[in-house]
Formats: sequence, C-alpha cells, structure tokens
Amino acid sequence: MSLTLLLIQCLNGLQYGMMLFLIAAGLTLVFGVMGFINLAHGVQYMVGAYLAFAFLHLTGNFWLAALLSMITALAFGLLLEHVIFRHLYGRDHLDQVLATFGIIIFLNELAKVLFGPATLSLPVPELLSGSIPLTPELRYPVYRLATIGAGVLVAGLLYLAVGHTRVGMLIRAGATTPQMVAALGVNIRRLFMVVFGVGAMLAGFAGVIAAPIFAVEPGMGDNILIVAFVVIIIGGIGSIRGAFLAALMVGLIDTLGRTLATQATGLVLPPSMSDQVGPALASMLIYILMAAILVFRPQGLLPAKGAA
Amino acid sequence: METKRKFLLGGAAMGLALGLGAGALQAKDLTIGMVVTLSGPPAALGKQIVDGFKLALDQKGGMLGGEKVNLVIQDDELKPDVARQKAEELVKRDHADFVVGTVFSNMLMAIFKPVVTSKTFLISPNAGPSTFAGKNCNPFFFATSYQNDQNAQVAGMIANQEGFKNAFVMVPNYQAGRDNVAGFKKTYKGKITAEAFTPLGHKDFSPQLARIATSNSDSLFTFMPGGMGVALVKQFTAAGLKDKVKFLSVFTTDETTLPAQKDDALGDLAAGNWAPDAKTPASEAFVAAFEKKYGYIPGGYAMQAYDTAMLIDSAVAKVKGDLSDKKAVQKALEAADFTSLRGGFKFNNNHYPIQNFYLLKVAKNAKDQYHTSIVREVVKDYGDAYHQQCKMKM
Amino acid sequence: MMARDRSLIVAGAIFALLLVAPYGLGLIGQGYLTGLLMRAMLLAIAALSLDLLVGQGGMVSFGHSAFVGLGAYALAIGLQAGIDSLLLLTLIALAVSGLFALVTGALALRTSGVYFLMITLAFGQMTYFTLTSLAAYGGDDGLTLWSLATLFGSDVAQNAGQIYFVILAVMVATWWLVHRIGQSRFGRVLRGARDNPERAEVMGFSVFRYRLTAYVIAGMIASLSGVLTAQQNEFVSPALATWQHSGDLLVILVIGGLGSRNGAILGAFFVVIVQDLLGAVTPDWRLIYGPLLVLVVLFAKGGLNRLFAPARQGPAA
Amino acid sequence: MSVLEIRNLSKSFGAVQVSRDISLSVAARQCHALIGPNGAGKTTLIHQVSGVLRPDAGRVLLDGRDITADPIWRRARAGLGRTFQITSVLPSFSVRENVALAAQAKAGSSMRFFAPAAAEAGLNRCADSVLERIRMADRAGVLAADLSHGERRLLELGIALAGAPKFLLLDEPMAGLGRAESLRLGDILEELRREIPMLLVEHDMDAIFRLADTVSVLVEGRVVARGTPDQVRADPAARAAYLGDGGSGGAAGGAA
Repeated sequence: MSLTLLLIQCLNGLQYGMMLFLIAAGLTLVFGVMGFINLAHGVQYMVGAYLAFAFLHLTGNFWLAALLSMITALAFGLLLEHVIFRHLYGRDHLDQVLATFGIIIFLNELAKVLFGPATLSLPVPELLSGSIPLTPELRYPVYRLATIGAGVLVAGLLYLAVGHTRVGMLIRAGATTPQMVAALGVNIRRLFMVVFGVGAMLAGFAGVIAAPIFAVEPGMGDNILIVAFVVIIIGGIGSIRGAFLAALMVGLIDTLGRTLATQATGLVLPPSMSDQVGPALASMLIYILMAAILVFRPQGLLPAKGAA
Repeated sequence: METKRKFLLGGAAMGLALGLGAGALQAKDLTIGMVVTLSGPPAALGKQIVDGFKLALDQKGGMLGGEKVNLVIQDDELKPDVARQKAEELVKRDHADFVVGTVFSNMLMAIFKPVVTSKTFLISPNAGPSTFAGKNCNPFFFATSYQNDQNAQVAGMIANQEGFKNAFVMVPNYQAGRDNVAGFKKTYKGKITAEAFTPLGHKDFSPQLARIATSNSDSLFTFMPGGMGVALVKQFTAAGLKDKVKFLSVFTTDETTLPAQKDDALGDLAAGNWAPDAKTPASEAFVAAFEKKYGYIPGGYAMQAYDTAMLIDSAVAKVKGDLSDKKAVQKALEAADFTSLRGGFKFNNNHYPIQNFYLLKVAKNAKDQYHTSIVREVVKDYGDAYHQQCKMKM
Repeated sequence: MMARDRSLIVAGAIFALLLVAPYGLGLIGQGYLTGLLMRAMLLAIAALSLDLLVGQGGMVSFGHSAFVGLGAYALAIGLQAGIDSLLLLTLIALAVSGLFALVTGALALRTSGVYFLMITLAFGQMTYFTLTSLAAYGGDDGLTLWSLATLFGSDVAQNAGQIYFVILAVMVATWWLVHRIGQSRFGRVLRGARDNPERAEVMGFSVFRYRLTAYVIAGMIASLSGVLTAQQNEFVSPALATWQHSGDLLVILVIGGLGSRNGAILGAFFVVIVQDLLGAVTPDWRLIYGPLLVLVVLFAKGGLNRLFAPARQGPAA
Repeated sequence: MSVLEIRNLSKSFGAVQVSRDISLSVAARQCHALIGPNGAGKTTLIHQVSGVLRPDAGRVLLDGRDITADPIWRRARAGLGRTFQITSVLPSFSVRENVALAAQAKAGSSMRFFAPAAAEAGLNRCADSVLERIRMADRAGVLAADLSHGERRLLELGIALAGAPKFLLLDEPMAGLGRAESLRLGDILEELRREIPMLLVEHDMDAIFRLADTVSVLVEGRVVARGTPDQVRADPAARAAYLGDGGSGGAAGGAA
C-alpha cells in the first residue's frame, strides 16, 4: 500500500474517530457523572440527522438547519431528561437499560412513521462540496476535512469547558467521586441537566454532520451506540480526554483494519479463506482491543481520576 | 386471588388473539398470505412489494382468478424466528392458499420449510437464492423475480460490452454479497483489480474509495442495497471518482434509493430485468397507475409483486378456482399464462424465471424524479445455471 | 412461605396451561398459536439461564446470545457432518459452549459490573462475526436444516413429532434446575458473592471459581436453548447471536423480575405475546411497545413477578 | 509457638510508605492490640495480613505456614478470620444465612448444586450456636439489611466466628457503637480471647485495656512502641504519638 493511500486511510480514520468522539463525549459524561447507562444516546444521533433533514427542507439553508437542529436536539435531550431519565438516576443499571431501550424502540419507529422507512440524504453544503487533490489520482472531500476540523474544535471547547470553568470542575469532581459533589451541596439536578443536555446536543451535532455523508434512516444510531460504548470503556469512563484518545484509536484501528486485515490474513491463509476471515477479523478488532483493555487495564487508558 | 388474575390475563390474551384470527377465516375466499420486511430501513422494499401487489388486486376489483381475495400481510421484522412463526400462522391459522414472500433470502430460507411442507404454494416476489434453484428445487416454490446470481452475471456481460478492463469489486461481507461477486466473475472477462468486502450495514466507504482511486481501475462493480448504496453513491461522487471510474451495480441504484442519491447517481450503470420506462403498454399503464395511487415511482420490487399477483390470477383462473388439486395448480403456475410487465416471461424447470436482462442507467425525468432507464437489452431469455441440477418431483 | 407457595402455584398454573394448550388450541382451530408458545418457551429457557448469572450472581452479561448461537450452530454443523442423534448433538453443543464459557469467562470475570457487561458484549460480538464468516454454513444468510436430529431414531423432537412437549419439558427442567441451584450451597455462595464479593472471599470462597462455574452452567443451558431453537426453526442464522438478541434476553428478565422464580418465564411470555398482539393491531406497534417498556420500569418495580408474588420472596428475591 | 507471625512487612503507595518493616507475632490464647493515630497504617496492615493488599516485602505466616502469596479466600480457608472496619455483611441474606454461609466454607465442598442449603441441619446447627454466642439467636430470621448498626457489628463478628478461625483479625469492631453496645461486644470478645488468638485494631482504649495482652503502637507505618497495656501507657513515644492525634475516630484511616 502506498504512502499516500495510508495517509488517506489515516484521514478517514481520524474523521470516523471524530464522529465517535462527538457521540462518546456525552455518553461518557452521563455515565461517569451520573452513573447512568443511557442506551438512548445513540438515538439522539439519529434525531440530529432527521432534524437536519427536516430543517433543511423548511429553511433551505444548511447552516441555519444545523443551528436549529442543535438547539432542538438540546431541547429534546432536556425534555427526555425531565420526563423520564431523572426518575431513573438512583435506579438499578438494568432498569436504566430497559427504559432507554424502550425509548430507542419508540423513536426508531417514530422516525419511520414520520419520515418513511426509506433512506434519506442531505446534500453536502455548497461551501464544503468538492474535493481537493492530494496526488494526481487521489482526492479528498472537503466536507470530510471540515468534519475533522469540527471535531477538533468541539474537543478543544470541551477541554476548556471541563478544565477551566466551575461547571467543568464539578463535572470532573462528579466523574471521580460522585458523593463528594453531592456533599458540596451543589444543585445536582441542574448539573445533571447541563451534562445531559450538552451530551444530547453533541450527539445531535454528530448526526447533523453525518447526515450529508452517511445514510439517514431509522435505527442508524443503534450500531454506532455500541461502538461509542466501546470507546468510553477504552478511554476510561467519565474521562473526556480518554474518550478523545480512544475515539481516535477506534476510528483508526477500525478503518485501517478493514483495509489491512484481508491482506494480513492473506499472508497466512489461502485467498478464499482470507476473504472470509479478514473482514470478520476486521470487524472484531475493536472488540478485541476493548477486551484486552478490560483484562489488563480495566480503568481505561486515561481514567477520569488522572484527568482531575 | 393473584393466580386468578393470571388466568384472566392469559384468557384475555388468548381471546384477543383468537378474535383477530377469526376475522381472517372466511370460507371459500382465496387467502393469500404475505411475509415481507416492514420493519427498519428495509421496509422501503417491503412497502413496494405490498403496494405493487395491492395495485394489481385493486385493478382486478379485489378478485384474482375470479375469487375474492383475502390478503393477510405479515412483517418478518428481519428476524428468522419471527418470519418462521408468521409463516406458520399464515399456513395454519389463515389456511393460506398462497404465501407470497420474502424480500430477503435469509427470510425466505427461514419460512421455506414450514410453507412448502404444508403443501402451500410459496411465491417469492424478490428473494431468489441459489439454495432452492438446484437440487433443492420444490414443486411448491416459485420465484417471479430472478435467481440471485443472474443480475451480477449480466453485470459481468455489461462490463465486457462496455470494454471495462480493470474492475474493482466491492460488496458487503455476507452471503448475498459473496454470491454477487461469484456471479460477476463468472461472466466478466477483464481483470479484477481488487475485491473488497465491507461489514454489512457499514456506511463509511472512504477506505475503499481511496483504494479504488489508487488501484488504476476503470470501473467499479458493486452490490450495496439500501442505506449502504445511498452512502456509497454519495461518497463515490464526493471523492471525485465519478469522472474516472464507471459505476456499475446491482440493487444499489434503484427506485428505493434514488430519491436519496439524486444527482450523485445520475448516469450510473446497473443490470436489471426491468425499468419503469420500459416501453411495453402494460408496463406504461402500470407505472402511471402506481404513481397516481402511491405518489412515487415503482421499482423492480413493485413490478415483481404486481407480476406475482397476475401469476396467481392466471393460475387460479386456469383451475377455475379449484385449489384442491395441487398438481393442477402447479401446472397452472408453471404455464405462467399472464402478461408480465417485463414482456417475455416464462418459468424454467426449477420454477425460476427465464427472462431478458437490460443495461440500465440512472436518469431524471421531466418532473425531476430519478429513476432507472433501459439503455439496451443485454441478454435474451436468460435462465440460471442451477436448473440442470433440479429434478422437479411431485 | 406464603409467597413461595404462591410462586409455585403460578408456575404450576403456567405449566398446566402450557401442557393442555396444544389440545385446547387445536380444538378451537388455533393450533398455529403453539408456534408462538414455543418461541416464548425457547426464549424463557435462555432467559432462565441468564437469570442464574444476573439474578443470582449479579453478573450482567450482554453477550449471552453467543451461547444460543453456538448451540444452534453446533446442531447445524453436526447435522451437516452426518450426525443425527439429538443426544449426541446436544452433548457436542454443551461441550462447545461449556469450553467457550470457560475460556471467555476466565477472562471476563477478571472484571465486574459494567465492565463485565462490556467484555461479554465483546465476546458476543466476536462470536457473531465468526458465525457470519462461516461461508460454508451460509454466512449471514444462515442455513436451512434439510434433515433434522432424531431422538433415539424417532421424530419426537421435531415439528413433525412432539417438539412442543420436548421444549416444554426442557423449560420446566431448566426452571427446576435454576431454582434448585439458587437454593443449593453453590447458589448461596453465588448470591453471597453478588451481595458482597469481598465478604465472600474473606469467608473463604474463591468468588472467581464460583462465578466461573455459574458462567459455564448458564452458557451450557443457553446453548441447549439454541439447539432446540435450531431444531424447531429448522434453520439457523447468526441473527441468533446478535447483541440485540442478548439485549432482548435482558429485557425479558427485567420485565419478568430479576432473580425470582418465575420472572424469566413471565417475561418471555409477556414479550412474545404482547408483541404479537400489538403487531396484530397496528404495523407501527413499536410506538406502543417502546413506551410500555418505559412504563414497566417506572411503575412496576421488580417486574411482573411482583404482580403475582408481591411479598418478599424469601432470600432469593 | 506463635499462631500469626508478621515478618518485616513493608508497603508503599507511590512515595508514601504505609508499612515500614513491621514485625509482630501473636501466640495462642493471646490478644494483640494495634493502636495508633488515623493514617498510621493499621487497616493497611490488616489488609496485607488478610490478603486484600500484597506487601512489597516481608512475609506473613499462619501456624508457621507462609501465606504471603495466598489469595484472600485461601487464607480464610487456612483459618484466618476477619471483620471489617466498615460493616460488611450480606444485606439480602437473613442473619442465620449470613452465618451459615460462613460455616459452609468450613463444612465440605460448596460445589453442591441440588440439595437446598437451608435444609442442611449441620450448617444450621453451627449457625445457631454462633448466634447464641453473639447473643443474636432471637434475630436469626431477620434480613441483615434490616438490622441496626450495632447488630450488624455483632453479625460481622458472628460471620468471622462461623468460619471456625484459628486466628481473628478485628478491625475496629467497636466503631460507631454506643456505650452499652461496646460493653456487650467487649463481653463477647473477652469470652473469645482465650479460645482464639486475635489481632485487634481499636480506638476504644477501655476495650484495649480490658482485652489486650500486648499492644503495639503504630505511627506512620512503623511500630514505635510495644508492651503490655500498662507499659505502653507509660511509654513516652506512644503518648506523644497518641496525644498528638487526639484519638478521634473520624474518617477512614490509612490508605485503605
């Protein structure tokens, strides 16, 4: 494989990693600070994509639609928190799993009923359409570069917010020792709402930027949710830095793995076998990584404690 | 007290199920059960099949072959155990005379045994796995669609005719994907630069697109149904590959995905047994009626479902509504005495179609709707390769 | 004591109903409903085994369907290889899944809590992807079982025979076994370790060994459900081993009531019957089903089992 | 011959040394008390003896056998019983079941899957005799979760006793108890101390004087004084260390 190709694959891995980070960031905070397993986090990603689709049709402007989608995703997250989730904070993890599973089922079906079962798509905004040449035969879409940029920007903002604001300090404290935050007499309710709302908005944002490149369809958040969970486990629950590092790792490993696994297995297996084993192995890589992390470093790569 | 509550609850559940079942039990009617996927994104395909079938039924005044039709539609939820159970309900509860299904091959495999062993006719309006085309062919099973390998084989012929020398092949890593690669290779004479297998359902093709760009390929052959196809076509264009690499596919740019792919798919090539602009009078009337009724352009799925209804119509008429003689019904179905929207249509000895295949190209009509369009006929009266292994017994 | 008696009465009533159901349903021409009941019973067997882990052992596994898949594929692959004795195939399935549970369990049990949940998910996903890569056995599409396994040369355990009663018998046996294990010395250690693993260690129990043993037993029982599922569906596919299916099993347990005598069975029947009824009412039934799950969590703490046995069910509750 | 022997035990967490070359031994029928200010490393030492923590250096011997590398449960099987500073019982078990489970560890294999454990007369007899001992026979059927704090401290001891230990590690058994409850527990321990040798960590000085044969004073991970209670009371080093602390029983000590 040529060097440029490797470079492109790395860019692709970065881009996938950024998407994962946007989803995992909220998930890891909700999990770390509130000890709440929110399976419905993935469905927020879908909600973001559908909102972008709806608002684009209403306004005709991608940027306006993106902004409106994020505001609505935030409001929707807060609504869910207010109506359902806050009754589940003290409950058993399995209760949380079941309730949020119910929400997934409902919202996936609602999307199908409202928008139809068929796959929808959004055009790439004019400003970011087109591709830039890297070599004479290799071009890279501007939009994908922009999503990497957006991911880095959000990561930076989050890093500043968590590291240098009062709310951020409480979040960090909450992720390490939840009892302490409660003992400080902070309005936990409000802190949870903030964390939850921001998490929902980030997932929605990921959905918005995914909409023009991936397919918008019911259930689009289900599989990415599982990968996001893998990310936060690898990174360390409650750790934004960990989520960032792990998201990039998972993005790169998954992307490069899919390109290289078949070739790698081809070295030891006959071609017909490696065609079957390679892709299956590539799909497994991130799970193998997670299992290894859990066995050898269960607190994750950059645990929240270290970040505090 | 508590126990009693349980009995009541159970009783109520049974009663409700009974009530719902009983409605379907009207003697003498022709009962047709349908098992299609109506859950999740693939529901778009299931919907086309339901709509196509219902359109035929409407046009015939709710009667097929002179018999009043009781149509029972079941969602297989894309889960094999659910599919099987729904099929059993159709056979045992509704005493269906015909079961029409499914969209996907794995669902067909799940319902195949319970339906045919109960001596009920099973007609597939879409799925056409090789499993039932060869030595496991069955007198009670018919496919009105195609055999799964055929489209890919035709795509191989197209690649030859178009002069593609270096084809990149990319499919999702599952059985149908691998079948399509095998089919394409069978007829394609040029060089295959690389074969890429992507995880099923995965929608980020950037790694593969980068490989395509550097592989010196002049064409891409792919099979990416549903949302995967939408993502691929858009990313393919965004990566700037459209001018350099010809996009040739099966089940990737069809009427279910084109509304989302739009301009990005324009000019893409595909192999198929029909397109909505087919120039037969029956087809033109069908497309017009379909659009009027449902507000979207029908794809091959709807066409095949419509043909399925017409096939049943012809067979029931032929046996004058007497479905007790299974042998006679089988003969009547085998005759395929109806006007297919595709034009020529007959059954092979394995009950899979012998039909013409075409080169299709994505086009936009005057109303800015996207659809596939027939460019030319590629192969005439094309049957599948498995039929020799079939010893149809009754 | 009252509560225990009541849960036995509920169980007895369910089993009695299931025993006469095929005749009753046959009499009123609704024999097809036995298919629905069999599906619920097969889920109940897998859920009962999962309850041994989750309810008794406090080990929340999110990869339990891997064992169902292994059992089903053991049967399918064995049949293809020309073995048609159900007993032998079952033994193979038990051995394969037991071995798999031993290896993955030994790794997974180095963690606990939510980490255990994630690592079992990882092993489940690896199993799923492995099954999809078995092109010789149908890959993703799965495999139709043209011939089925025989029990002592008869078709008793087939759809043509009396598979309904075979499944019912296995479910009752599993129910009995899981409950017996829960009350045994072993189960007591398991529950003690769920409550307070550190304490159990200091008492002199190697929590790891007991948990691993429970994991292996649960995996083997789940594979039995897989064997029967394949035999009844006459078809296997990797869909049996998806994480969604593992999630379904957890949903069944939570709805039914964790760690209770009848929770897994009540949950399985609730899920299957409610889905079927709602599905008959509207194609968009999930719009009702989803909120229903939320309501169960919010307003029926302890699951359905509580409706039938509201009092504390002795130490096992 | 000593039942428990600790030889040159050292342990640090990063730069903080929590155990510095600690040696002590407890002979049969002896109660050895360990006192010291919070953070002196008492609980850390108990953890190293019971196996929760591994020492960096040094050895632990029980009945002359080296158990330094054994996991917790194997030490328990070898006869090492312990109680926890923070009450650690099985909340969803009844009082009798808590004790019976501990007895089960000593009474043959627990890899028995069918016979109901609650119906085993031997286990129940053993449990009931322990309950008599800790004066909780009348509470046998109550769930541990429903007990008062004092009762739970007693049950904690009962669980340790049910394992028929050769040696007892008691980590602040009186913590959080009222005057009357402390006395009651003290009575029970006094009965026990001639049967089972024990290492007692305690802040309650009355209890120490009542029970201990030998006292070691631990300061910053090091034994600074050792002797009979009276000797230690007179020891200037011990006084300095203890008076400086004030003997408050607040947050958890050591790095535990």
